[in-house]
Amino acid sequence: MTNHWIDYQHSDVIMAIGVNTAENHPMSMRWIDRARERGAKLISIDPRLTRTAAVADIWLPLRPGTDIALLGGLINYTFTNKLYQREYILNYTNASYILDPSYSFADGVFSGLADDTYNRDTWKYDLDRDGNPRKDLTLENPRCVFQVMKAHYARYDADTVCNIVGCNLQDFQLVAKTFCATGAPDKAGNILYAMGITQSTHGSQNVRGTAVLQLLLGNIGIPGGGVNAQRGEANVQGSTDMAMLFHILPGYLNMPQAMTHPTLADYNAKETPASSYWSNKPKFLVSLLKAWWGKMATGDNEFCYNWIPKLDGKNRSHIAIFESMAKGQIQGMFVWGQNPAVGGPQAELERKALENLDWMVAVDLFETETASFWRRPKVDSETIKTEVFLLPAAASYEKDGSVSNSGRWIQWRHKAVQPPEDAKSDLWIADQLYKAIRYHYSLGGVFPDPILGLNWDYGQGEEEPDIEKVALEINGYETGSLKPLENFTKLADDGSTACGCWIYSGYYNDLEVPPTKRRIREQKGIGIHAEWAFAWPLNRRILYNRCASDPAGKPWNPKTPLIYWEGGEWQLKDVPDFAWKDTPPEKTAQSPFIMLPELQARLFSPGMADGPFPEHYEPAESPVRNALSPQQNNPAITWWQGLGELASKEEFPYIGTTYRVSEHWQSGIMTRNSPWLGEMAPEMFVEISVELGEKLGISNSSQVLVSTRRGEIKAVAYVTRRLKPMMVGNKLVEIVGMPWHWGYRGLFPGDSANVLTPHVGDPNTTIPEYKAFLCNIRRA
Amino acid sequence: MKVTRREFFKLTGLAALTAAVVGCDWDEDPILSQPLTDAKEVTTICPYCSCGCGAICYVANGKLVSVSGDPDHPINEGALCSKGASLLNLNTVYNFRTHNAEINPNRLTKVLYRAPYSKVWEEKNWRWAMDKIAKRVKETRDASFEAQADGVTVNRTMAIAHLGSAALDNEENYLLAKLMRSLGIVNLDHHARL
Amino acid sequence: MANVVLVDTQKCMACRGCQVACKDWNRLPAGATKFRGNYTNPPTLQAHTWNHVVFTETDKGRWLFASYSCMHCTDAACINVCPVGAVQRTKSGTVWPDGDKCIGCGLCVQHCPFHVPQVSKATNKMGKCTGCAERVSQGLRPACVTTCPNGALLYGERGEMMQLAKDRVDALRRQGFSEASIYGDLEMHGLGRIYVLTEIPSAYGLPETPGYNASAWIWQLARRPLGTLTSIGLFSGLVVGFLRWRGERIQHKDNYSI
Amino acid sequence: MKAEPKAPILPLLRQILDVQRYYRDIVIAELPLTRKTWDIQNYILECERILFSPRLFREICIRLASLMTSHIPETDFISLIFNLEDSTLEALATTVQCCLEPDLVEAMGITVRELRLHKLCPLDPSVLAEFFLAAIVPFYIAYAYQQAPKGDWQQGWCPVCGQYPVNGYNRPGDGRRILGCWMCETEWIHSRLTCPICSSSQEGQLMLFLEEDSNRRIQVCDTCGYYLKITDCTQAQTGCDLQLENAATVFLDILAQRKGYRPASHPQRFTREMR
Repeated sequence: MTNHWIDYQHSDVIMAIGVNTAENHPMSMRWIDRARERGAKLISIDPRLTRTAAVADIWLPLRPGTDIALLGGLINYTFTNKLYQREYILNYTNASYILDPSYSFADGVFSGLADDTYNRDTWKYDLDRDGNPRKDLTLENPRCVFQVMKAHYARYDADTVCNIVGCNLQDFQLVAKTFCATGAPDKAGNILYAMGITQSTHGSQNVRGTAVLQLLLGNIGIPGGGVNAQRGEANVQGSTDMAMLFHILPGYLNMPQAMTHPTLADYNAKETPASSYWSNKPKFLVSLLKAWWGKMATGDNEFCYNWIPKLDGKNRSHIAIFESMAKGQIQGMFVWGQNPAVGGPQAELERKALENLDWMVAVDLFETETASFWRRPKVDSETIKTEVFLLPAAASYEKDGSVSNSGRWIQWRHKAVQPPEDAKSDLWIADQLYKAIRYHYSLGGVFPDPILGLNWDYGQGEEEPDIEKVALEINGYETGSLKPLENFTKLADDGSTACGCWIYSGYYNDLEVPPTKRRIREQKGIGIHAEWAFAWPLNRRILYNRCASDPAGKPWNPKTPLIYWEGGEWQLKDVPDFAWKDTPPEKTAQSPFIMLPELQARLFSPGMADGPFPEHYEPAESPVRNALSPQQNNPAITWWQGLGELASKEEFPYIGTTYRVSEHWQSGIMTRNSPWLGEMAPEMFVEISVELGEKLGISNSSQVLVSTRRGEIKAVAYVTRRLKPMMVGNKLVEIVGMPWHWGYRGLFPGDSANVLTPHVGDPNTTIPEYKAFLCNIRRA
Repeated sequence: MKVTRREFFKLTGLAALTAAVVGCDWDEDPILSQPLTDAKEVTTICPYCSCGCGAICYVANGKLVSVSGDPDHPINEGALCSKGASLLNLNTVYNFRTHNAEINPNRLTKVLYRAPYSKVWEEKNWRWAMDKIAKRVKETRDASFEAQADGVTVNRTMAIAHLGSAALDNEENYLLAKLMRSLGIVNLDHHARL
Repeated sequence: MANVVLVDTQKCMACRGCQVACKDWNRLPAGATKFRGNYTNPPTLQAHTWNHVVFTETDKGRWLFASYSCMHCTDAACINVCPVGAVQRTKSGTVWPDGDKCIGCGLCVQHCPFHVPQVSKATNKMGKCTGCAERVSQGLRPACVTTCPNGALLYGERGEMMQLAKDRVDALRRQGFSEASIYGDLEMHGLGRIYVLTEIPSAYGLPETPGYNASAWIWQLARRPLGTLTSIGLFSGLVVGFLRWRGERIQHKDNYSI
Repeated sequence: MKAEPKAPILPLLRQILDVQRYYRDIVIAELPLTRKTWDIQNYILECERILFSPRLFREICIRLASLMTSHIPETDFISLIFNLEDSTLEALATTVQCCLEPDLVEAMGITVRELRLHKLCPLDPSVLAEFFLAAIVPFYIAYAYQQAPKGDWQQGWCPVCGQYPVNGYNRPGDGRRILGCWMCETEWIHSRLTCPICSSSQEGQLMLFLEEDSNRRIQVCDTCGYYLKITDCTQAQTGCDLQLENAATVFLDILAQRKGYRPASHPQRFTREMR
C-alpha cells in the first residue's frame, strides 16, 4: 500500500476494483464509513453483487479479466475532459519526456516483440547530447509521453469499453464522472485493489493501469489517495519483504544470475543504477552477506558472494516448481504453513506432481490437504513413495514475532499461551532443523562451507531461540561494536555493518523500547499514528509524500496538510520521502519519486515485461475475440507445458471465476476446522445467474458438475439475481462464480475450485489466472 | 472512644474516612479468604487478513480465556470481524459433552510421520524427526549439488523446493530464507505469488 | 421502559459476527447444515441457533441483510399460548423460555408470527433467544451487540433507540432510500428488537402485520382451570398428541420459504 | 454496572458523596470560572489555585460532621468546627494545594497536628485529616468540572490536580481505559497496557481478581509495585461511578496490599521530578 488503512478516512471517492473489501477486509469498512460520513462515495467494480457492492454507493458489473479496458476508458475520459491535474503531472511524472522515435505501437503489440518476449531497447526516451532525456514542458510535442498516451487511450472510447466490459453506458459514465472528479487538487481519490485484478495474465498491467490513472488525477502521495493493495494474509507483506520468492533476496535485491553476475563486481556494476536511492545497493548486499556469513564474509572472498546460489535465468515460481516436479526433477520439498493442494492452480496436476517427491516436510497447525495428498480420495496410498514429515506448529498468539500488515506497519505479537503439547514455534523448528543439518554436514558432505559458515547462534540445545537476536540481525548492527544501527542510512559496503533486510532497518534499533513494539496513539493529527509500531521504510506512513504539496510547497488540500513549506522551513507530519534537509521546495519539486532513475513517476514505464503502457488483452481462455486489437492474448505470456490445450468456447461456453467468502480464509484449513464458521458456510457452491439456471434446467440448491479442460468438480448451485448475463459485443455471456476454500480435509470437506483453474500466469510475476477461464456446468 | 484507623491498610478518599468511622474490621469477612486468580492481558495481531487488527488475549493461569479486540489499537479500536471473534477456537474450543473448555481437537499436537507406501500416520518425537529430515536433506543436496555451471560458480541444488509462508512472522521467514539459500535452494517461493 | 436492540440493516455488512458471538456466549453447538441456495445458514432459527443473519435478494437487484432473532414482543404470542406457562417475561423485559417447565408441545412454535421458537428434537424443549437476560440483569449488553464491528447492532433504552432510529431513517431518506422505515414500533404493541429498514418489511422476510389468531386466545381460557388442577396425567398427554398432529398440519402449510 | 453493596461502609459513603456533589454546584454558582484551554506541562493546579471560601468550607465541615454523628453518636465534634477561625481553615486549604509531601493524607495529618486540632475532638489525627480532605473535595470537583481537558491525556496522573488514580474502568463499547481521579473526579483516557504510574509497557499486563466477580480486577505493575482497581464495563450498558466503585471494592484494596502492592494515592517518593 502507498498509504494505510486509517488514511481511507480522508478519501473523497473510493474505488474498489477487483477487491471485495467488506467480505475479505471487513475492518476497512470502518474507515470507509468514516469517509462516507463526510460525504465520500464508495464505488464497487465486481462481476457479482458482493456484500461490498450491496453497501456501496455505486456498483458497476464488469466481465472478469477486462479491468484494463475499464481503466483505459477512465484514462481516456480523464484526457478528453481535461480532468488531469496538469501541474502535478508536469512536475512529478515523466509526462513531458520525449520518446525515442524507435518506440511504436501497432495492432495491439509494442515495438521489439520477438516471439514471446519483448526486447525493450526501443522503449526509451530521446536523449540529448549529454544523456538527459529531452522534455517538452508544454506537453504539445506529439512524441512526448503525454500525447503518445492520449493517442494510445483514444481507442478506449466509452462505447468500445462498454462493449468489452459488458456494462451499460450510464453506469460507466456515472463511475467515470464520480471518480475522475478527484482530479481536482483538493480532492482525494483512492483506489483499492486485490486479487480481482492481480490474478490475470495481464495482472501487473492491471495494477499499472490503476497507478497511471491515479497519477493523472494527482492522487499519489496525498492523504486519502494512493494505490492501496489490500493483501490477503497477516504477513504476506512481511514474507515478500523477507524474499521468500525465487527471484529476490531480502530487501528486494535481485538474485544473482549465473550468466550476468558471475562476480560481486559484475553484480554491483549491472544492478546499481546511477541515480535514485538504489544507487546504495552495494551497501545493502554487502550488509546482507555480513549478516548471513558474519566473520567468514571478508573483502577478499567477495563477502562470500559466491555462496549464494545463482539462478539459471529460468523462471522458478510456484507454477514452474510444480511443472518441474511433475517431470520428476525435484526430490525433496518443504511446505511451511501453506496449502498448495487447494490454493495452487490446476490443483489435480499439482497433487499428482507431489507424488514424484521422495520426501516432504510439512509444517502447519492442522492436517492440510497438501500434507495428506497421499491419502486423498480416489488415490491408492500404497502406490505413493513419498515420505512425509508433518510437524505441529504454534498459532499466532502462541509465539513471539512481528508481522507486517498491508499498510507496511511492522507490529509485534506477544506470546500469550504455550502451544499445545508438542507443537512448537516455527522459529524453534527452523533453529532445530539448521542445527541437525549442521551436525550432519560437520561429518563431511558436498561443499558444506556455506552451511557451516552461517552466522547462526540464537539458542543452545533445545531451548526456544532468542527472537531478539534475530530481530537485531534484521535491523542491522555494526560488526565491530554489535551496536544496533539507527536506520539504513548508516549502512556501508566495506563490511563494517551487517543488516538482514535493509528496508526493515530501524524497526528494532533500541532494545529498551523497540519501535515495532511502540503503542502510543496519536493525540492530534490526521491519523498518521507515527508512534504506533514501525512502518518500513524509516517509519514513513504515506509514500511519495512530497507530492502532497505543489512544487512551491503549498499543500494541495489545506484541510489535510501532510508535508508543506511554511515560514521558511518544511512542516513535517510524516517522515519525508525526499531529501528535505534545508532544501527549498523548488529544488525538490523535480524529484519526488526517489526510487526511480528519472526521480519522477513513470506514466511510460520501460521496466515492464509486457509493454510500457497497459493495453487490454483477453484472458488466456475467453469466449470472445479482442475487440480493440487483433492481438488476442498478452503476447509476453509463457505457455507452460502442464497447461495442455486451451479450452474452446464451443465446448466450455461460460466464464469461470474464483473468489472468497468472509466466513472462510484462504484454503479454509483454519476456518473449516471451526464448527461455527463451517456451519455458516458448510459446502462448496457455485453461483450462476437466473437466466443460465433456466436455460440449463438447474434449480436453486441442486447438485451440479462444473468442468473445464483441467478437471471436474461437484458443487451445489446457487441460482441468484446478483449475477447477470453480460452483453459483450452482440453476444450474451454467462459467468459461473466459485469460492475456492474447500478441500478434502477439515470438518467441512468439499471439492476444490482450483482443480479447474489454468497453469498460466502473468509475464512479470507468473501469478496464475484464477479470475477468468472457460468452464461448463451441467446438472449432476 | 478514640476512633483509630487500622494502620496497615491504606485506603483512599471517602473509603478511608468511612472505613475509619464505621470501623468495620475485615478479618472475618468471607470474601477476603477467597484465593486471587491471576490473569494476563497480552496483545497480539489477528492472523487472518492483512488489516493487522490488534487483539488482547486474556490468559488465566496458563489457559486462554478469551480473545477480544484491542481498544487502544488505532486500526480496529476494539472491534473484530466474525473470523477475528472466533480467534479463540484456534487454541480452545468448548466441549458440549464435558461442558468445559479444551484444546481444539483438530490441532496437530504430535510430530507425524508417514513411511513410504504406508497408509497411516505414525507419531514420532522431535529429535528423531529432525535427525531424519537432516539426513534426507543431506542426501538429496549432495546428490544434486552443482558447484559450477559452464564456468561460473553457481553452488545450487535444483532438487529441493521450499514453499515458505505468509502466515509466518518476519523473523521466522528471515531465518528460513537464510537457511534455504545457504543450502543452495533456488526453487523457493510462497503464496504471495498465488 | 425496557431496553431494546436496534438493528440498522443499512450499516450491516453481513460479517455474521453476531451469529458467532451468540453461539459462543450461550454455548450452543453447531448443527450439520447444507448449502440451500442462499447464504443464510442455518436457514431458519433452531433450538440451538438463536440468532442468524438473513440474506434476501430483492427483484430490484438489491441484496439485503438483517440480523434476525427473537423480537421479545410486548404482546408475546408464545407467553399467552403456552399451556404450562413455560415462557416468562423477565424483569428486564425479555421473553425467556424456562427449560424445566417446557413440555415441548410446539404451540408457541405454531403461533409465533416470526417463526422464532423451535422445539429441539434431542431435548424436546423449546429453545430461543433469551435476550441475554442474565447479562442484561448484570448491566451488560447482549452478546451479539457487543461484537458488532461497525455499529449495526445497538442496545439501549427504548426512547433513545427510537430517536436514533428516526434520525437514521431521515438520513437514509435523504440519501434516496424512499422506502426507509422503522419496523417494531407498533407491531405486537412494540417489539423488543427495532429495525431500520431500507425496503418494505416483506422484502426482509418480516411479516407486514404480525399477529396471532384468536384460537390461541381461546386456548388460554381453556387451559387456565386445567392448569390450576395441575392434572398433568392422561388428559394433557391426550391433548399434546392431538396438538402435535394439528401442529404438523399447520406447520406444513405456511412453510418458511425463502 | 451496579456496585454490589458488599462493603458495609456504603450507606454513609453515599450520603457524603451526595453532600460533596451538592456543594460542588453551590461552589460553581458562587465562584464561577471561565473555561480556558490549557497547555498543560504536568497538571493544571501545579501553578494555579482553586477558588476557596472559608465560609462555604465551614458549612461543608458542619454538614459532614453532623452526618457522621448521625451514624456514630460518640464522634460529636460539631462544636469544635464552629469555633475554628477562618485562618485555620485557610491554612488547611493551602496545605492541600501547595504541599510538597506526595501523600496528601500525610500532609493534612501534619497540619492537623501542628494546629493541635485533634486534641479537641475524638477523632484520630489521620482520620481528622481525611475528614478535612473530604471537606475540601467539593472545591476541587467544582474546579475540575469547569477546567478538565477533554479526550486523551495519555499521562498517568490527573491532568487537573496531579494525583495518581486509584481506580478506573474499561468504558462500554470499545473498552478503552478510563482512569478517574479520587480527589477531583476528573476522568481521562489512558492506554490500556501501560502502567499509569511508571508508564512501563510490560509484555503482558498482570491482573488479579476473585473468581466470583471476574469483571473487577486489580491491575498490578511489578516494576513499580503499585496497583490499580479496574472494573471491566466493555460489555456493560453504562460506565460506573468511580467513587462508588472505589468504596465497593475495598476488599480488593486489602487483598492487593496483603500481596505487597501499594495504592497509587499513597506514593512513597515522587515518581515525577516536577513537584
